[in-house]
Amino acid sequence: MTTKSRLHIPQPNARPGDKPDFSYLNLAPAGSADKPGTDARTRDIEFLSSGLVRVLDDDHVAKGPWNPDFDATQLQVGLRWMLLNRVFDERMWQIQRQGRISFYMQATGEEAVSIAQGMALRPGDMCFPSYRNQGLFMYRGVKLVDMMCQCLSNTRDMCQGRQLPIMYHSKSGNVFSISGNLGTQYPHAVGWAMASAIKGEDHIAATWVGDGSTAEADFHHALTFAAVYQAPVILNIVNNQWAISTFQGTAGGERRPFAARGLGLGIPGIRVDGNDLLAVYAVTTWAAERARHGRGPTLIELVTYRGGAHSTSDDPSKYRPKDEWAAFPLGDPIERLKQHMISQGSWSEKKHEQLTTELKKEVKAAWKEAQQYGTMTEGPWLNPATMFDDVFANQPRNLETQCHRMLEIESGD
Amino acid sequence: MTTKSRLHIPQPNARPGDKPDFSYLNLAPAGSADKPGTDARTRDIEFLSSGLVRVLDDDHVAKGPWNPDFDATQLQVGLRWMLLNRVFDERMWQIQRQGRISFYMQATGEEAVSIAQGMALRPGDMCFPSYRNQGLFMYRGVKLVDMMCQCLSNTRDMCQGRQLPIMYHSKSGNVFSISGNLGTQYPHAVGWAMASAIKGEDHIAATWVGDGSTAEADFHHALTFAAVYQAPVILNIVNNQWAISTFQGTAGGERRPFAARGLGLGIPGIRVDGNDLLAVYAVTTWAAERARHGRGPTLIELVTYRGGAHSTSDDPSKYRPKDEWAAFPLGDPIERLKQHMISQGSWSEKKHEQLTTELKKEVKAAWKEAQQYGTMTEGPWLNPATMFDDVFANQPRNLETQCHRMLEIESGD
Amino acid sequence: MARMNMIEAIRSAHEVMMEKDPTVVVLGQDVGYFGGVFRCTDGLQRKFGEHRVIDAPISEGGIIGTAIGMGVNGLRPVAEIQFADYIYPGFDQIVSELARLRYRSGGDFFSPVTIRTPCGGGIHGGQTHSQSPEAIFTHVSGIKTVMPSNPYDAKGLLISAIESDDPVVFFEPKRIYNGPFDGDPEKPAISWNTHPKGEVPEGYYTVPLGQAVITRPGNDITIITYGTLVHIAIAAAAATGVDCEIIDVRTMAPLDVVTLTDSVKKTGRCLIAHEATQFGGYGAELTATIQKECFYDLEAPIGRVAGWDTPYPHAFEWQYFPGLKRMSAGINNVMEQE
Amino acid sequence: MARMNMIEAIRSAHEVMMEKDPTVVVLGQDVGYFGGVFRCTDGLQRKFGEHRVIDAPISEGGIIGTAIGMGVNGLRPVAEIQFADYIYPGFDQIVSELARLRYRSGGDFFSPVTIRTPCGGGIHGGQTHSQSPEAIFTHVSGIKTVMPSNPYDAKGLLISAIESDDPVVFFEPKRIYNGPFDGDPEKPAISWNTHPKGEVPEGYYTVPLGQAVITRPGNDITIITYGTLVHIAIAAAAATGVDCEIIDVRTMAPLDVVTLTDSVKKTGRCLIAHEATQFGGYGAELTATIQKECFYDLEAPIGRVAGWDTPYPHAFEWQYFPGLKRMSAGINNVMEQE
Ligand SMILES: Cc1ncc(C[n+]2csc(CCOP(=O)(O)OP(=O)(O)O)c2C)c(N)n1
Ligand SMILES: Cc1ncc(C[n+]2csc(CCOP(=O)(O)OP(=O)(O)O)c2C)c(N)n1
Ligand SMILES: [Mg+2]
Ligand SMILES: [Mg+2]
Repeated sequence: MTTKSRLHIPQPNARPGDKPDFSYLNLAPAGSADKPGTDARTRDIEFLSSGLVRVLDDDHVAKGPWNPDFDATQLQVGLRWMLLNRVFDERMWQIQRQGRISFYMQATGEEAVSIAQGMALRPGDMCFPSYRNQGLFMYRGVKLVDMMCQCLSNTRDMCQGRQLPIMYHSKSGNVFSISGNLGTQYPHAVGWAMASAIKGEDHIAATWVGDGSTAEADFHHALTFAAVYQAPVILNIVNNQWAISTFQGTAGGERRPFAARGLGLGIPGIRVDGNDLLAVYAVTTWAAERARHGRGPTLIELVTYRGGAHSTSDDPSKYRPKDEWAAFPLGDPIERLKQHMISQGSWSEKKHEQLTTELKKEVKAAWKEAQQYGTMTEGPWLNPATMFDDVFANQPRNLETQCHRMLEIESGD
Repeated sequence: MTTKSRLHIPQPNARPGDKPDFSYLNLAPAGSADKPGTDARTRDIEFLSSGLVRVLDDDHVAKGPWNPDFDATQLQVGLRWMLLNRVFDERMWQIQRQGRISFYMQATGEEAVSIAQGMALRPGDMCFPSYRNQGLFMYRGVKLVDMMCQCLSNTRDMCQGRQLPIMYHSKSGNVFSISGNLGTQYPHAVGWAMASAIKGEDHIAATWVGDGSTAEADFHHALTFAAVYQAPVILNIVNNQWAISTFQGTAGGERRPFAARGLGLGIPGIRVDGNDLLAVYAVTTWAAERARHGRGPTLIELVTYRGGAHSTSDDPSKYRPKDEWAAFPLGDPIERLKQHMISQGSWSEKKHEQLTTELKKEVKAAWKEAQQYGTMTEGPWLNPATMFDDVFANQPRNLETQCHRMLEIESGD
Repeated sequence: MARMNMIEAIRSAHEVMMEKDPTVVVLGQDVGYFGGVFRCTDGLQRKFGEHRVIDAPISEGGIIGTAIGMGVNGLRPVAEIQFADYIYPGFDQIVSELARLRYRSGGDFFSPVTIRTPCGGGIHGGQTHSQSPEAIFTHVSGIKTVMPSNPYDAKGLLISAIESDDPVVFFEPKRIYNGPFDGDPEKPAISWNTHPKGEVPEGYYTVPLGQAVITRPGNDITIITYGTLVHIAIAAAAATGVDCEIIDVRTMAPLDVVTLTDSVKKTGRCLIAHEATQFGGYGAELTATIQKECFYDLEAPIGRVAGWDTPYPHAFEWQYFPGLKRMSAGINNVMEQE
Repeated sequence: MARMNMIEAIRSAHEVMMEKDPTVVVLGQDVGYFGGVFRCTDGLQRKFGEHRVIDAPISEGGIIGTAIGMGVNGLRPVAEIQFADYIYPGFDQIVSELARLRYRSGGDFFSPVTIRTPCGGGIHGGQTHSQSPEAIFTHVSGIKTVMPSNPYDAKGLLISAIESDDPVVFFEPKRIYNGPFDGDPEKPAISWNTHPKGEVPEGYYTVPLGQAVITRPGNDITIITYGTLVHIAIAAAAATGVDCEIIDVRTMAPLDVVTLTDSVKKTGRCLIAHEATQFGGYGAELTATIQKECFYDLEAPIGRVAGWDTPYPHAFEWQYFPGLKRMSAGINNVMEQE
């Protein structure tokens, strides 16, 4: 092998030490994207996949046809939950750093995704989340203490100690169980939506996957089935620019936006400013209406940035510039909404501070409560015998026997 | 479940008893498609995925910028191999019907695919075929007798009796081993092409898959890797309208042509009249040039029709109109090329008949020869001990032991 | 009572369940209009409509993945994988999702998917139409694994599988779809017509999951097997003249250990047989369990008769397939020792 | 000689082979610029360039599928699957293609892919970062399955795997990447620094595939195990005071039967241990083989110590993991009988 390789190797614009460079992002001014009717033909809405739907402009003014015209209450709801998500993540991160939970993942910088989409969907709609959708669980009524108990694998853990922290689910909140295997939830959402259609119900499904995970088979399976049966589903790609250490080009984002991935199957795509709560809300409402009226699936690419490390096991300074987030042209979703509200007159720095303090208290109180149900070092403890439950609906003989054996050994043979 | 289902169920235009209806095919007049340079930007050649490249028109005249201007010899080469493919298939089908081989699959009506693309590629290019590419093996120098011996699993079988009939391969002809598992060859081709690029060589890879098989995961994996690394590969989708009993809509072909499947990843697609040897040759040469010049993958959709049953195990009268092939607007590739040559003056009905007779003789002689290496009922036989070879490069102990045991039992314990 | 072959019995199980329970839906390649390449779903779409009997794209992963989602939304999907050899593209969804959902969600979510798939050899299908991959599913906690050996059991077990709230992988030994098979491919095909297990009630009944059955009582040796090989074992008992007790496992996981060990304790000898490759096959688990439970009763090592440790070869089908000769040799081998 | 932990030994194996053979290429998620989430490929891209150490999309099926194609075109790909729990999306390409290519093409084509993947528990990883799926690979004819238990073997076996013209699935027990582990998570971590097998040559050497090794000679009972549990077995031998002969299988398939059976014939007792779920696990095959070969030498039934037949639970890691207590109980159990 003396000749020069002709293989194309995707290259991020900036690595540690380089100046952040987001020139590859194809941005568009706020308010510039047309808003077609939800009954428009697929062909006529293809343009949405290459543009960028933005409502909040750089001066924090809401603009254009996609502006959902939120009233002050709606704005405050959005802000509150995003902030709660942020505050919760910060606290849990700390807690992991103190060795009091084994693992954690933040949604820092991506809070608008879960909150805006949570607001846009109806309670009867079913969500199939990825591991950065904790905001969705909160918004859909899962108590902070329950999320913390999951992370503690304690006696109140909804997963009964069976899963790594952050692998939440909520039956009553209609949020599916998070899987450690990337992308597997995508076809589940499509199947759920197909079932809804088969039953003649008007509930829809929504699901989320990262930019990197679009390379998995399940992404393709989900798009294919969604297109073939025109399933009432919203397929979200959260393009936060990174997949652990690889940038979005490694997942095939160099040539066309992820929003275009379904076009070849006739699935319309919308590219949206993922850090703009109003824009995300608007496109999601639009996609939901399409789905609910039997017009089939919509693919939404949410352009955002993974503000923090991939997880508590990761050190991003090894592979990307330290200050990259600060240079991200779509900013921070919380800061942007806050400034919008301030400029509108319905909010102030002081109110914001108060709210932050309040939420921190709430989180702190929840943590205190959660610990009463057990920590990693102190009881109460889950009964290890429960390890043998729920493998099947009813415990078969071999598990019963093994359970006895385990208890015997644990009690010293 | 009292309410009405809202699930969309794709429906073929015609089922048994109905009049064939190909109105869904978006045809274009021959010669009407522009031919961009192979250095055109991906964006500027997207139009090729929704049009239809045709050279031979309904009056058998070759037209337009894609016309490869074949001389009489090239035309005769094309015709000869397509006809050989047809004659071979007919004979082997018969042979299976007589119970002399266990299984067979024809390429009837799709011969232009293998032959035109075989002609367009260089011998050093590597082919990763599907089970309807027997023409490719013939064109690349695999002897008929060797193909027959494979179907007989006899002592001359290239697969040493290990595979179902038609699962050919050719190391020296650079045609990869056919797999019974649909679509698996697609990422192999991409990996092979990546290796070629890594080594700085200018060989390219080409691979084929059916319309139905595009729903498999490997299709997605192959497209993703091909796009990310700009692999020098031609990705062919042979859209013969059917996948056993399901029509191409069940694979997601209702809304956009299969040629558009790669657009979302930035892979240009071309839709071509798959029954027009000249058009197929032209687009393949074009795609090969793109690949060879480092411009990455091209997806080609070959619009054709599965003229026969899916395989010898299938009865298509159960699920599609009997006369559907006759109504297919793109006709029969052999008949069309023949008429073109006749109208050009380089061919005649008589010559055609002579050639047919000649090829039939050739096939007959090959069959006679093949049988000498063993048939299903008569020897010579492969040594069953060879069943234990090639599991690994060297036979491990357990296989040696099992081989002895097998021989012991076969010889009566 | 009607006479049914295995295909008809399986079709009947679908029909009975689809009539009884409107949430039962069927999906798979060619299962709808055409009725399945083996005809196991023939007529169902005409009867229950295209919204309950769904022709799916060629994507095993997609079929299983979407079936899981349907199950979560209250349907009871029966998914056909056209050949067991093609189940692997859906393997991740089975192992990482279907099998784990109830457990990982603390019992809050589950998806009652039944996956049906024809398996096994003896049909000149070559390596991609002949595999018996049951062992790898039995190793996955949270999945039930089933293989019937006759029409009566096929229908009863399939109804149990569809009704079960647990995921079931249901293997159908395609060699005996149309009739039992004694291992001699030269003999004319026999049909289920005169076989006692070809008598199948038209309506609803179940054969419980998790119960093995003694197909032939005997005293000298216990043969533990399932699927097609049950019939080869019967033929081998006759051929060898050994008084074999033949046990049809029926449900590979969870396993009915007691029926097996009771028999081996009685006979003192044991032969285990399956079509799949021997190394790491399901026979290994059976052997390990029995040697543990019956150690002091065993008069000879437990024997295994299985596919050789090679891929399934087309030309050497009858040297590969554990037919009458191999089964008989296996019996004699276990009988001769000590 | 240098001191290396398992991660460094694995990295060194890559480096040695990439220097020696220009056709060796590495691909996987995060393996390039970043050097792998476990650092096993750290520095390789800087040294050998981005065209030989390739960051791949998150697609295990695509990684294995394209690696096969590269192998067919004369490269020798080493593919990393980030966790063994994520190997299933690539399972079809491994079983149906990689394992079968040489066989089905009559020896004309092959692809010498090595698939490396960290496996096993004991790291608080929960069910999707702790699995030990080796058994299902050992059942697939045409694949070699390997798991080292220390840095010396890791490097030597990995070099053999890369050089092998056969496909190899190479499992790396991540719990012992940084040091041996005696099963007690409360004790401070030990490093490979003082362990004899932490001494590793800098350059090229091989440990042959297909050979088990006696890690601790003994007379009373044979413990057959591999990976992390080798170290638990050593601790349990000390804890119980039983004179255990401990065998590290190292290559699960093809299996070195003779080393195992020679030992059991000597000791007359046998315990088999692995982390994976017991039912249908690799221990079943070991048990089946040994009871057959050593039937008349066995003084007690062969015991198995393994993961319970449940998914890997996060909170009950130390009740699930076959640690010192379970191993010791297993030894005592086998010793007590008869
Ligand atoms: C099937 C599978 N393969 C690999 C992994 C390991 N892994 C966990 S997260 C991750 C990166 C995912 O990136 P992306 O999809 O962009 O999501 P993000 O983390 O950016 O939200 C990887 C490779 C996994 N969990 N599952
Ligand atoms: C993985 C896999 N799933 C299913 C099958 C069974 N099968 C064989 S051919 C076929 C139809 C393929 O249709 P298409 O891809 O359109 O190719 P065509 O036969 O039309 O050339 C099916 C479902 C298979 N061989 N492999
Ligand atoms: Mg990402
Ligand atoms: Mg087709």
